[in-house]
Amino acid sequence: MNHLGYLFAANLFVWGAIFFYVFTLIKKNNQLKQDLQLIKETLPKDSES
Amino acid sequence: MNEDNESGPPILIWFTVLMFIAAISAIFMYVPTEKTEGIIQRIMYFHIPCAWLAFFAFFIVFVCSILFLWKKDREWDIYAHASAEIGVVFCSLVLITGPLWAKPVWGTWWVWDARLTSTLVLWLIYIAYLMLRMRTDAGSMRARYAAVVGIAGFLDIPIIHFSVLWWRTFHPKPKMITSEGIGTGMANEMVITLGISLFAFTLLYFLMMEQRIALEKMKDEIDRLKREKLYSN
Amino acid sequence: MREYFNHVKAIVWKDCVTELKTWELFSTMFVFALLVIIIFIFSINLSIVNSYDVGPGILWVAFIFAGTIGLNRSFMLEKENGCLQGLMLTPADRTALYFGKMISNMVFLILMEAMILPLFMIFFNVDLVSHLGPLLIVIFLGTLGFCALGTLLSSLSSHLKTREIMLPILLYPLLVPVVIGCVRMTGEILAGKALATQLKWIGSTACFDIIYIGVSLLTIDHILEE
Amino acid sequence: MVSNPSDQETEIAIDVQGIRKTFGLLEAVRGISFQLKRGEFLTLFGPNGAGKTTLLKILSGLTKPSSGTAVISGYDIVEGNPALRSEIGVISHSACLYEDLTPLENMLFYAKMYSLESPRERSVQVIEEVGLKSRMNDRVHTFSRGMLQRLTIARAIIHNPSILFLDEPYTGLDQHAAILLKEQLAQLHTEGRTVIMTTHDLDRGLEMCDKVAIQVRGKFVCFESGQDLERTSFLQKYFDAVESNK
Repeated sequence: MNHLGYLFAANLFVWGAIFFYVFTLIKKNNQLKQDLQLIKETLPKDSES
Repeated sequence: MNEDNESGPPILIWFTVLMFIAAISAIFMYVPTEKTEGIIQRIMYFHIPCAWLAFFAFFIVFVCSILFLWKKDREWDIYAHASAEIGVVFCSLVLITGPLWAKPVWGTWWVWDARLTSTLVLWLIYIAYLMLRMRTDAGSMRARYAAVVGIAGFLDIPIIHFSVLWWRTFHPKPKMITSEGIGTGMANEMVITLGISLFAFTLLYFLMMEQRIALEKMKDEIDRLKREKLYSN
Repeated sequence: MREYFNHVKAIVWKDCVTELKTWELFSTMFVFALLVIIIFIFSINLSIVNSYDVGPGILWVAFIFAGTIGLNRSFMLEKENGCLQGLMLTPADRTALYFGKMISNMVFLILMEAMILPLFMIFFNVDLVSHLGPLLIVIFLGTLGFCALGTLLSSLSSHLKTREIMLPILLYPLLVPVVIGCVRMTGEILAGKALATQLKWIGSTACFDIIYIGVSLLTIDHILEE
Repeated sequence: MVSNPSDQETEIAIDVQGIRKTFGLLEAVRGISFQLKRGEFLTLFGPNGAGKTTLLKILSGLTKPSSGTAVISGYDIVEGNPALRSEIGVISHSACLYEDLTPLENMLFYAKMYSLESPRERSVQVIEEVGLKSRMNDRVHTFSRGMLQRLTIARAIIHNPSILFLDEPYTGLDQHAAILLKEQLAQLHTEGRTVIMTTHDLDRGLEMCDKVAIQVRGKFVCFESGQDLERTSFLQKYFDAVESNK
């Protein structure tokens, strides 16, 4: 029974997809954090001027 | 600079990691190889949890959609969106691991068997759901439309299931071991391993939900701040 | 209640008067359905394939494709000049608007189907006349399901910029049970079996019809509100 | 349905409390409160994008407000009672008419939708009122902008509403049609209807109002009586408001 290749491929896909999804989440998260920081920095300045 | 104040990953992450280590070691070291199908049968421990999660996630979409239309609270819309996205990820995994399991065992990538067909249709429904969300501008309209599709989609599942089941009965069944077949003849070790795996994947679902919801809320917060900036007079 | 029926009647009357003047919806649907059938005839070899096997499928594909065009067009008419807004301003119940649109969609679709059937009989050389009664019941059940869900989704997609694309993407996956059921029933009827042997398919299609009329009645309010 | 203004002078027709409406990033209406007595004519000025149309949509029940309440003729708009909708007539940017039908058929359809007693008589009457009797059986898509607008008025008043909302009714009309519209509006107002009209045309707006308001970026910056209005100081206010918008 040498179906190791299939088992390997299935594992690859499962973990690949999960990590890819988590990775996109992290990326989006970081981007949003940067945005948030930027806005928070500019907000007080606006109200002063 | 932001990483410091996160105070390390919370318990849920550690617990999920731990469960996955347990699940993987069980799958590759503890559980005995199935006699007729051989080593390939170990795919089952990924395949079934993914299918369970996809279905569970879509059920959550259904519940949250109803709650949204009822309460009109943005919170439920966020949950439905997050759950649909995660559901589609796992549903795709089912559709990928399925053929990879089928090829060596049945000798063909795809059979139009009831279970496969209904999973495919399910996947298409929720892809349409996500596309609808992508193509509608943010706001209450998007949430309401998505909720209607979320409800209509889930109610269709039983009818789809029965119709594809009857659809194939006139044709010879492919020579295979249905998952009921495996289920009945499963050894104790297999049941335990499947249980661990199911548990680990369910934890993963909640972990992903948590992250996805936090993400969406942060987006809302940014929108709120931007709005404040726009209307600061 | 009387008022409710009058509202539904008014919408159907309005759609029919428009249609009688322009013949736009009907002619578009009819020609499109005819083209679908002809394209299928070219893509299969009728001398090899049994037309009783492939016929029902092709017939329903033609109905559904043409029906989608009809649905898109029918809601476009309401969106033009903001007529939908005018309807929303009237005291008519939102479900009455849904029923009105659904019934008029169904009237046009059934009319188109009635015109396609004889052509189908000629092109595929199948005998429809002897099974006409059960066939009409099947077509009615399928068209009802298509219009129940289709009217809901087209009222939803009519607010989107990409309405022509989104309607089929949303509609077709949900429509799978109706397609399977109707194609199977049509096939069995053409093969000479009685409709009574197809009870489970009738049941599942009727179930679909009822569920989606119910869903539409409960949710149409949320869709039509701007 | 239109009540005699003399015996209900003090009755409040429209009572708006803290209406807000948010579309994603955009906050179109940001907390508006005002009251109008029965029979009053409010002109609502404001630059483009001030949220005037959104406010009218909320008041006419097409959109639900994100927060706040409004009571119109005793009905709460958030509840969305169908009876409220037969009290209100709306003229908006869109004609809400079916181009392939004739004016008579259009009016008949709306008369049926408003469940009027004798739809045909009322339809003919209302078409006569706006002076389109000679074109009653032509298709609407052959009509000029001015005729279309008159038919739109007919559609809006077919059910004899006590409250009228007009959203930029003068846009796109030629001089002649504008004068006709003005006469029509004056007629509707003297019959005792409560009217809210939005416009950014100062002259037209000040012609017949009882109350004026300026809406900028979703808020009222001014709400005063129209009779004792100092024209130059009001103009100053308006231009200040438009300037602050930039």
